[in-house]
Amino acid sequence: MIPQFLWDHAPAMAVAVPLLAAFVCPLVGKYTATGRKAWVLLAAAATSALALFTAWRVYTLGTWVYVFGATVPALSVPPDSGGIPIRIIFEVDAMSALMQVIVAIVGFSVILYSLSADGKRSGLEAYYTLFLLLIASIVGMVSTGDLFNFFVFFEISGLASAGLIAYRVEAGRAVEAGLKYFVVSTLGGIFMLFVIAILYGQYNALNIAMLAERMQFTVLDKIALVLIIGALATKAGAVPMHFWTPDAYALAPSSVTALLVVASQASLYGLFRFTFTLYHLSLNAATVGWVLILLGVFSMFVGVTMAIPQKDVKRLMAYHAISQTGYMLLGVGTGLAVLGNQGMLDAFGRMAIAGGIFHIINHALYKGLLFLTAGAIIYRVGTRDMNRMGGLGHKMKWTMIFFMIGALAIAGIPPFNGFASKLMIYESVYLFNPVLAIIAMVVSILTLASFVKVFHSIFMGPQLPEYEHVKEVPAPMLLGMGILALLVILFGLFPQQVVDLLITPAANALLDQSGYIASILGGA
Amino acid sequence: MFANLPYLAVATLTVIGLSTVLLKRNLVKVTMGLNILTSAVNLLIIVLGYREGGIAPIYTLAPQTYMVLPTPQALCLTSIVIGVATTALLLSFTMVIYRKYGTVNVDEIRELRE
Amino acid sequence: MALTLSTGSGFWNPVVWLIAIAFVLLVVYLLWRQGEAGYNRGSAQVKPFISGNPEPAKKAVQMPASNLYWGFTEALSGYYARVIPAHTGIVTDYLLWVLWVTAVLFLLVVIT
Amino acid sequence: MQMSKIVRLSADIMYPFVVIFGLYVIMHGHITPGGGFQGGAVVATGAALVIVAHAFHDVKAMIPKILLYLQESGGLLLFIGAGLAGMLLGFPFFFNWLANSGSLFGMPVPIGPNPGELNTAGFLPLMNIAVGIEVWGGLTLVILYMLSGVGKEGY
Repeated sequence: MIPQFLWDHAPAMAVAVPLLAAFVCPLVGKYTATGRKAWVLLAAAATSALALFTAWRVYTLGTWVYVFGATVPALSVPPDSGGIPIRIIFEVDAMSALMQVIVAIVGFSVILYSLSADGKRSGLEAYYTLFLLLIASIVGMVSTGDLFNFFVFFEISGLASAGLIAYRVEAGRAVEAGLKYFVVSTLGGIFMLFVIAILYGQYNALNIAMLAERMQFTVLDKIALVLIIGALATKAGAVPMHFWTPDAYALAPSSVTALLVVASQASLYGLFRFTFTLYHLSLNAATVGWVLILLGVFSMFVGVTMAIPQKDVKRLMAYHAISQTGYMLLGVGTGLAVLGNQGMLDAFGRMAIAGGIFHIINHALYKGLLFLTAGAIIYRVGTRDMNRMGGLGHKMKWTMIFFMIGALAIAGIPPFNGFASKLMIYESVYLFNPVLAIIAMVVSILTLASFVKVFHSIFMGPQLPEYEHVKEVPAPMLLGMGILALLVILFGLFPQQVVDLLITPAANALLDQSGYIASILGGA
Repeated sequence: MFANLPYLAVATLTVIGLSTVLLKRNLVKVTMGLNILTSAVNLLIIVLGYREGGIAPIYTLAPQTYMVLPTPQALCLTSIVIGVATTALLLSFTMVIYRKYGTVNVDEIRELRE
Repeated sequence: MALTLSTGSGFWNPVVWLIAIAFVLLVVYLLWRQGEAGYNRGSAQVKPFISGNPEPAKKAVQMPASNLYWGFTEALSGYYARVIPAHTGIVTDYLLWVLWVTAVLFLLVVIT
Repeated sequence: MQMSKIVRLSADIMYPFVVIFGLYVIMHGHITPGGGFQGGAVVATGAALVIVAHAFHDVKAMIPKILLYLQESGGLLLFIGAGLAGMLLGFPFFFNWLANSGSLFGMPVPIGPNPGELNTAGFLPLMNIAVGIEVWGGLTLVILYMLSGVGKEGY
């Protein structure tokens, strides 16, 4: 009975389970702290299992449509509705499935890490509620096929992230970071609502597939596109709308930061989903593609150059997160710029998109790993200031190894996973425009340089007297980092398998607008 | 002329909201500006679903079937609920910041920069 | 070959690369073994030798993070003098930037 | 500092009416304008009214915080649970499994002009009640938390 049940309802369960667990969490936590830990871990494991199951089924059997509140889950267009899809519809295609894999992996390891790292602090009832709410909203954002539903999950993720960022008040600074994040995020939400109003007013539909089929690309649609790019690129942290990123990433608890990276990438997913699926050929592909490329180049360059003079370890890493987001925008933007030109698309466009998407999953893995190692260091040392650190490699050997893996991966050093995806981006973008590829390579070198600085100032040097009694972090934290580190290495060693298994279907799903529409509306 | 009046109201509210957000230096007023912006969008959504001469979309005791669209109203309700949560969170942040920093002036809330 | 990542115009095989690295390391090890074993743990050889001067305190040897890449930031000081002050930390400036970018996109996408 | 006696007394008298009106809005959410959120907000306004009329420190002890927590979690659990129950019966998430079943809220909607039948609409009233309970607890807690840091000086 249970397998059949899962077989029918996994996409909805992947959102419902963390929601249910989140609301039970305060009740459980009121009575036993151990019970709460077990409950949260169970919920995270169940969510990850459901998301992975959904992704597996989507990769083997194709796009999965799930209709809420209908008599049959697959009934997207009821016979009495006149050919219009009604109700909230989840549409999980290969691209969404890839994002679900990311959420499943990072969410589980981050929860594992957080239970140990934050376990002894006060006020944890609402903390894990928000944590699970954030996971639920990310899963919802990546699997929904409905514009308004996307907006609702977008706002839930904003609320939950802001609450989590500000959770440790830290003399008001964390609250300041949360406030800045949330004001910007609210403006993004208002933009999204404007978009919904514009599109609903014109096409009488909220379903993405329905809108895509009816899309005319009038002036109003162009305004909607601009607002979508503005809102979602802001949430993804593209320069010059990135200012909230270093504040929020630096002041949030480290486990939260690792999840915030995934939340930003869910916004990036939304950006790609709307440009490719909602607008597709109807938009002026070259212009919008170049807009994404320019945002990407600015993000890469400003992100990495701002990272170099930073003194706060997490702020530095946050700037690198901006810089890496630039690679994804560059790769996918190149693919978008040649959309409609079949020859160029086949020559390098598909590869650029695949590289950009591959970079999303790689980035989630190694950036999550890096933020977790930074959290481990802060957990033992008690400061984020790199000027006051030094010689920690003597005592924290495992953390140092994990940090090295993450740092080499982000700098694109073989044989780690960052190299594989960056190579795909370099080679395909070089065919499009050599200057862009050269900028990308220079940024990669600067990334390596700044991580050498971090590595040297934290781990190298003589053992400092004040850190005489520093110990290695507890085992669950190491396990959480270990899962991510293992995947970083595996993805680096077997890139072609990963690309064949996960990335190419996702890139094809992104390009295949008619397939997306057909799976909702039936027929082509 | 009168048919376009609601859209003019939306535009006016948007401009008022944006200028409040950008020009006022008080955090509470910035929050209010964001609220005005949300109201502008809500009004836009409601206006889009309005049909002249239509009645409330409740079939009970309905004298006619020419009704305004119910979907925009449902969207608007959801967005109002989200707006309430947003405002509550922003105001709580403002309170904590005032307690820690002793100011609600956005120009002085800049411990985090560079 | 299954382990080769084909990137359209090139390819990349991490396993072959690792084997090559392992081979180089093996050569290095063989060369290293040719040397003389003159190192004694626990003797005065372990102590730092600074031309006979006394060893400074550990804190004095540690190079703090902000001193690294001083030359780089100094060389690009013209760039940094513009970019760093742009990160004002004022929340309305953040919103203003978002609106600026939206306005520029509006010009690019809608008008043209 | 205290409000005048008139304000305090009229707030006390108004309170039950505000609560009853809120509960009415919650209960009739599926046939009249309004619903769980609106009704819950109205009820929470009642609590705010009493707190504003009396000094916060005087009423603080009378507010059952545990109950509000339970309401907050319980309401959401009821909401999700109602959605999940449809799933256990073999339908998709949020399927309206109570509609036209003949049991609680399960009467078919009468056709033609009628004064509005309360016992209809399947699990939509359940959803409204769940949201109402949750918003009642949640918004009251929000008010309490915002006031909890208020010092004697009044800011």
